[in-house]
Amino acid sequence: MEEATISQELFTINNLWVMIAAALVFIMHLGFACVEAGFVQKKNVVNILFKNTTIPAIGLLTYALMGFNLMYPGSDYAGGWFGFAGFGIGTDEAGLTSAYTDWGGYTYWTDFIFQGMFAATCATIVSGAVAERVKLIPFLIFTTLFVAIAYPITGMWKWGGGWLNELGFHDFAGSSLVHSVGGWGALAGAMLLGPRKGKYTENGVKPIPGHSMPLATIGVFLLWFGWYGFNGGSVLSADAPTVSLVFVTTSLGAAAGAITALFTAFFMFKSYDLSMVLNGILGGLVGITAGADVITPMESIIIGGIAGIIIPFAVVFFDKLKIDDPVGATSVHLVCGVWGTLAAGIFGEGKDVVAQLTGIAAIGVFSFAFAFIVFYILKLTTGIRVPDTEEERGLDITEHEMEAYKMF
Amino acid sequence: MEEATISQELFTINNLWVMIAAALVFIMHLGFACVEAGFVQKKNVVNILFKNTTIPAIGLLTYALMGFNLMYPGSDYAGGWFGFAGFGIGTDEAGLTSAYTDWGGYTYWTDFIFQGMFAATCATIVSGAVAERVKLIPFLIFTTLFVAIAYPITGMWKWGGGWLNELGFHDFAGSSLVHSVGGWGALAGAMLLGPRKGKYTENGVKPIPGHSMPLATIGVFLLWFGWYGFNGGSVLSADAPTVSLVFVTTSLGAAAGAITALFTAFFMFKSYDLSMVLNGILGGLVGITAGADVITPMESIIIGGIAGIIIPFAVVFFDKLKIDDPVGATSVHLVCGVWGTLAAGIFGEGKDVVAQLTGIAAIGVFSFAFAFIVFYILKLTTGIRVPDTEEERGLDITEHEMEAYKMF
Amino acid sequence: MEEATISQELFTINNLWVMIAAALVFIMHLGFACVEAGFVQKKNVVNILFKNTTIPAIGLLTYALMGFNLMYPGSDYAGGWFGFAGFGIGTDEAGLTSAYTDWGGYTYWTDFIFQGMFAATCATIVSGAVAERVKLIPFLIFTTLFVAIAYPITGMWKWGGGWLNELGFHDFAGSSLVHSVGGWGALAGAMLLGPRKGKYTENGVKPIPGHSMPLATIGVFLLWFGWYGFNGGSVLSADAPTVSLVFVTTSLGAAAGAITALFTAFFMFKSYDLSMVLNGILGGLVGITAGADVITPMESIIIGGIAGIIIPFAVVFFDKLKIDDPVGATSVHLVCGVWGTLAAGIFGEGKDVVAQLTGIAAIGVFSFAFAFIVFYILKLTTGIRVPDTEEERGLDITEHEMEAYKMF
Amino acid sequence: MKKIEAIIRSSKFEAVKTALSEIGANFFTFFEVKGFGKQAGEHVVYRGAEYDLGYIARMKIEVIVTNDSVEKVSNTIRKAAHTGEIGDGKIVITPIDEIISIRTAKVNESAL
Amino acid sequence: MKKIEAIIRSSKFEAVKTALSEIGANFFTFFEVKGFGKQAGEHVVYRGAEYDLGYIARMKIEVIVTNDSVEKVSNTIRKAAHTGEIGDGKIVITPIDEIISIRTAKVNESAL
Amino acid sequence: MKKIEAIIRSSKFEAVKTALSEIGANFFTFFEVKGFGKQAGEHVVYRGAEYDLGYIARMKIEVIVTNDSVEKVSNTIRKAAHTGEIGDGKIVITPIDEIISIRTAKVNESAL
Ligand SMILES: Nc1ncnc2c1ncn2[C@@H]1O[C@H](COP(=O)(O)OP(=O)(O)O)[C@@H](O)[C@H]1O
Ligand SMILES: Nc1ncnc2c1ncn2[C@@H]1O[C@H](COP(=O)(O)OP(=O)(O)O)[C@@H](O)[C@H]1O
Ligand SMILES: Nc1ncnc2c1ncn2[C@@H]1O[C@H](COP(=O)(O)OP(=O)(O)O)[C@@H](O)[C@H]1O
Repeated sequence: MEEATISQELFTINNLWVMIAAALVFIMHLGFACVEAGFVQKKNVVNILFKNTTIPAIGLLTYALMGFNLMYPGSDYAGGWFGFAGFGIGTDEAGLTSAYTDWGGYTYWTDFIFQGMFAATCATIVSGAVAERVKLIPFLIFTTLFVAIAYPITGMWKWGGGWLNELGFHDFAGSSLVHSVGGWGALAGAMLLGPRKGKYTENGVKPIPGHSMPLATIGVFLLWFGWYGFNGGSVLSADAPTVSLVFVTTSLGAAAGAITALFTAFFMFKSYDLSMVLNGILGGLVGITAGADVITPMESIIIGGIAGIIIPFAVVFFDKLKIDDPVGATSVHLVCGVWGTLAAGIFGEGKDVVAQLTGIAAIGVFSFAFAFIVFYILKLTTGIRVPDTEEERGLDITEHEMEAYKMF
Repeated sequence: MEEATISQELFTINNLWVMIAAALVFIMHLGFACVEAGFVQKKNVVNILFKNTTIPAIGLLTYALMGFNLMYPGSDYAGGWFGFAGFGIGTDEAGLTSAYTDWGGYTYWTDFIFQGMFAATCATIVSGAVAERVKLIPFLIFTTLFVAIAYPITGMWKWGGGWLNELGFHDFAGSSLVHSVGGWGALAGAMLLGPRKGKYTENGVKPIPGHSMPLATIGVFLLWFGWYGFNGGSVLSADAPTVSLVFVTTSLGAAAGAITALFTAFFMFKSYDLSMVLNGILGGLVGITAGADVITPMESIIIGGIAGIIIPFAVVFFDKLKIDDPVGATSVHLVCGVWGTLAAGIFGEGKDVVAQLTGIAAIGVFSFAFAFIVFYILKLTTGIRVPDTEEERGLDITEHEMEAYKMF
Repeated sequence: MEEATISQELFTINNLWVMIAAALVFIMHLGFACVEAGFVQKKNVVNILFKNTTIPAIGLLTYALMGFNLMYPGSDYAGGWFGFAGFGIGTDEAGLTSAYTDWGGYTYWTDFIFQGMFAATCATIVSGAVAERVKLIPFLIFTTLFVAIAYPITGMWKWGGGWLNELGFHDFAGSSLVHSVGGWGALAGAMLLGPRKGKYTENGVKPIPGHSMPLATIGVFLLWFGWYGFNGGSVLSADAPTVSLVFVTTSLGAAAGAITALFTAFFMFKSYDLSMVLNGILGGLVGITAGADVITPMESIIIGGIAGIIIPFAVVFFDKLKIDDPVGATSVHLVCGVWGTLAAGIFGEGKDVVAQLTGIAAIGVFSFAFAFIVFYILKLTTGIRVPDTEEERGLDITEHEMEAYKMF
Repeated sequence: MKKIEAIIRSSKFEAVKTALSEIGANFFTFFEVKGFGKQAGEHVVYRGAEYDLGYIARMKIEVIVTNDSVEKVSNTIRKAAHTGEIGDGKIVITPIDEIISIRTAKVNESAL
Repeated sequence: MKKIEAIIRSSKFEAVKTALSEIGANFFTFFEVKGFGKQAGEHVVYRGAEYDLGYIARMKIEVIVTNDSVEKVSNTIRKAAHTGEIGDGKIVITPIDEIISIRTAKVNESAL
Repeated sequence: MKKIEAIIRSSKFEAVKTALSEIGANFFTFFEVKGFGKQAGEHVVYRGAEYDLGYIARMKIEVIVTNDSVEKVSNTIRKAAHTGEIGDGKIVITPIDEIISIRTAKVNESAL
């Protein structure tokens, strides 16, 4: 750590913004909860809410226990691939001063809470894809391992200063490190679980519509809202030019995703499909996340717009493969996450497409393998899928003995 | 642009606050979506959510394309009535420094995003009033034109430094420039569309209750929450005395509107009418918006309180005229917007009632005429109203082939 | 008031944060509305929304009228027990400068709005416990008195610089001053009202499930979100080390409460009970609130974790006593509020358990007695409970002539 | 006494209600049902897959009437619910043994 | 065998259920209906306009019983659902030809 | 003509629908009901208190058929809805006097 180079005032401002950004990222967990609850059937709503309520709690606690020190091991690397600075969190006086980081951005505690809020999001992404059929406890075990171990390791490769960082890989706020990591976990889970009963019939795909579009819409807006903290806070300071550029690129990326998804879905399905517009917004946001700091607003419209076009194709594609993803997590987070990482290389000045591809591949292989192996072991031991009768009756009654709505 | 006169620290703080305010204004779009969805029938929920999701996207994109440069054409005026600084957005180094604006408040990007978030709100206001019967595509065409052209032009008259500004017209955060502009559009739309089938019968008004009061309540709270950014951010800096006064007047205006609407509705209808209290809060907020920076807290209670009294009368008044407005947008945004603009003249120190009346009239004539003509042309060409059978079956199935809820 | 000792920049930052914190506390009112609406039956939803919409309005207005000057009477004490600085709010130039407070934190207006947002929360807590059977108008009278008189008086004892402050009592953000005050009111109300019909039968407790778990979940997340303002803002400055520590302790306390409540409920009831996890989060947050600034993150996990364990026992305990609390307000706010206040004494460095116990007892006696007497007088005069037939048909139709949902 | 059960388009409910009240038949019970019939169900698209809801949302009305008003009531319903397009629905008349008023304990004609 | 259909106040459902179980009639089917009758519908106000919901939310209970328990069951329902005020509802008894148990394929008495 | 009413497990609805359409019985009406029966209701826990929902959510299907298809239809439903475990439900066959098509005003066989 070098001498503090900024005034106490700037330090306080930077720190304040990163804390507020952490609170905004927190509200994304409610966004995920609402989107996923809206997109599942009424009989599985308590179950998905239970997971989405438990995941941030697990995420924060495991991140305090070990995740933070796996992701930011300091100089204690194994060749930039792995490091661990010990269990628990805590700091000395220096961690609370503007000397804490090179750029004097924030305190140790702010660092932890901002990063901790990120950590749980990748597990939440998985919960959407495996919804309506996964067993609760094995899923929570998976979540714990994924958040505590897998996410911090790939996170370290880049944000912790590891080998991908050395390589010039650019992933500003986590198109890859957060979203596609979650997306790969979602893919592994959805593949090993198999589709929900009745989804793929001889006569083609039989959609299983979500139970509440208002809930899904609330969720998407809250995610967009929280994304100002997710991307804006990833500047790691309140630096006016950068943060305000990020606000603009994030907003325009989301807006472009909405509009292109609207038209693409209309041309494909001859229908003004709200669920596609909602997914288009999320796709645009995920797409813009890797390069939000290094692209122009015009480029953000292109990147978000392409993400919005990708979404309906990706949804149809996964359905073709009979990979059943009730909320579209793989299309949104995995496919658009990969696209966004690539786009940062294509559009970002001085960025390197090869480094981007290397990062995409390395992160993909590790995350998918980790998730696949964990789910596979759970499948062989505890089992990961509820019995057919429970799936039919719904997880709310069978796993939670509770109903989501009591409308009579 | 003159030399920067403030420290980098103050510049960063001011910029940060205006960005956060932009995010708060963004969440108002979710507020609108929830209020309007809550106040329509179950069979039209997907439709209203679709519009409210698409509108901010259209608003942001068209504002980037042309709206911003129509509203803030710089010195390039036609007599303070019209100006255009060209398509697209972009800036040089100066746009990112504290020299960007006279008061050194924020960067060019922050300027754009804060203003862009405002732009779409006026179209959202219209969507509530024309709900449950307007055709989707014509409405989206109207939205695009209204946001891209009409809103920036009247906006320029005052905020862009145009003729109303010269005149001494005061509209701090947009009782007129945003809310009554939207309200006039709403009025034109509702008039040209005619009422929903079955609303006005020989036996008087037959109410068509909204399908979800919880949704409407969530929406109103989110609007109130976002209003701290709408009004607080309109200070265009983090200046402690002004912003904190605005927070207080905004809060007390909303609170007073709630309470007076409660009692007025009780005396008029002998009922504790939640929908009126919710509209009273919004009326109070709209009413306070023009003068939030120049009045005392006590005056804010009076202004908000009168707005809350106005609301039930306005609702009944529009029903008398058989102008059918499912969510009360004309009462809230138009009537209370006019009231608020007037109130800023009456209570605001050194403000001029004549200038206020001039502004109200000029903005009203232009916005109403613009909206009326656009809707009228659409009516003659594409048509603006769905067929009766579609209205009966609901727009969700007929325009979107989707149901909002799947409760069985 | 002494000379300002901080720069204008720091003053502006501090003030900005406290204002933003006030807005976050505001959103807690929506959180309460959603939690309580979700936990009541469908037939009483409009009623609870009506109360939760009216309460913040009443709270803000009465706090402006007298509450603020009762709670912060300046030097005008009666022995640290009672003081009143006169009706209304208002300030001179000094109230807007960094000289306003010793620490130069914020303006007079910011002070008022942050404190005003707190005030209404304690009445909201009561509304949950008395839900589904209390008469509307008597309840609103109670609310007005409780917020305008009782809350400010005990608040002054500590935060206004009164006798508890002299004693060394520590209650950082209000485990006692806000939550247990509300909890005592809730207890008095629930006791005097008696249980809902059919809750306690010869065959034991017959649960009356809430009508919407998604609504309750949204509410809990919004409360958690707002708590960053509640606790973080209570630092009364943007001081980086303290606020960021508070963010961490608050987050970990909530997370720990969720997990321990999950397991405790599972061992007690053999069920993964979402309603208990939600209450566990709230319990953790309430528990952490008194000492959030003086404990370590590890201690916050312990305090929040114990709160999460307490919750299921407390719920069962109150049911044993046949004190019917539809949303669990007494368990969450009263019991965990007491626990949190005690915990601040146990864990907080240099804090005094005896002072904590004194504060808990004094605040408890006063608040419970005040609430009990007011409710009792209302019971004898207007009555506080709706007739059985109204309870059966639901308060929405009988008190509001309105339905919450119109799903057909 | 007979029970008349009519399965009608939801959108015709108000018309039927009004028509019934015009002939003095103010007492009936109704609820939402879903119907499969010649009329195809709603065509729906969700996240890129099209399908048929299969059913149509309908309203079922049940009226107990004395034998001599069966025809008048059923005709009234039929006319009010008629559009002429496929999907208008059916009226079913079934026998009942007895109807008892819970309030008065009177039976049959006097129970109405 | 007979089918007893009772349209009762929703608020009396629990009482009827308890009364039926006391006489050993533990098997029945129920669902929500809405009723027009002598009892006026709920009076409602919405955004300044008053109106009558028209209907009352009610519960319909259907029990299939053997001929000899018809009276006991219908009396039990009637007493449990009774308040004496307008709007108590009706009990209708209708003939059935046959009842079949899906599980056992047995018919009539032995199907219950 | 007869009315066949079947109270089945909600989870068997799709199977019954498919089976009916295979024998050409494409017209019917259905709605959600709740049932008390030998099968215990859902066991539920809410905030620390356990209880029995009592009822099971079920689906009721109503088909009007000509006399000669009664058996085929009722057998088809029975087989498709069968699991063999307690709670499979019942099929009830009741007489009808007349069925009228609202669209064509035709009655009985020709009304279908
Ligand atoms: N055989 C039947 N049994 C029960 N309900 C029927 C039968 N046939 C028709 N229905 C009901 O009547 C409705 C309308 O029938 P449909 O064949 O679509 O049109 P139409 O009545 O004009 O011939 C169906 O949706 C269904 O609810
Ligand atoms: N002729 C009828 N046919 C069908 N349902 C009826 C009939 N008359 C009454 N009902 C049902 O019974 C309910 C109660 O009837 P109502 O006339 O209000 O009171 P009461 O049963 O005390 O005379 C009505 O809401 C309706 O659901
Ligand atoms: N006597 C009855 N009258 C009306 N409905 C009945 C009767 N008996 C059973 N049912 C309905 O059939 C359903 C299944 O009955 P149940 O006794 O649980 O199993 P099973 O049909 O296998 O004997 C019940 O939930 C109820 O809806």
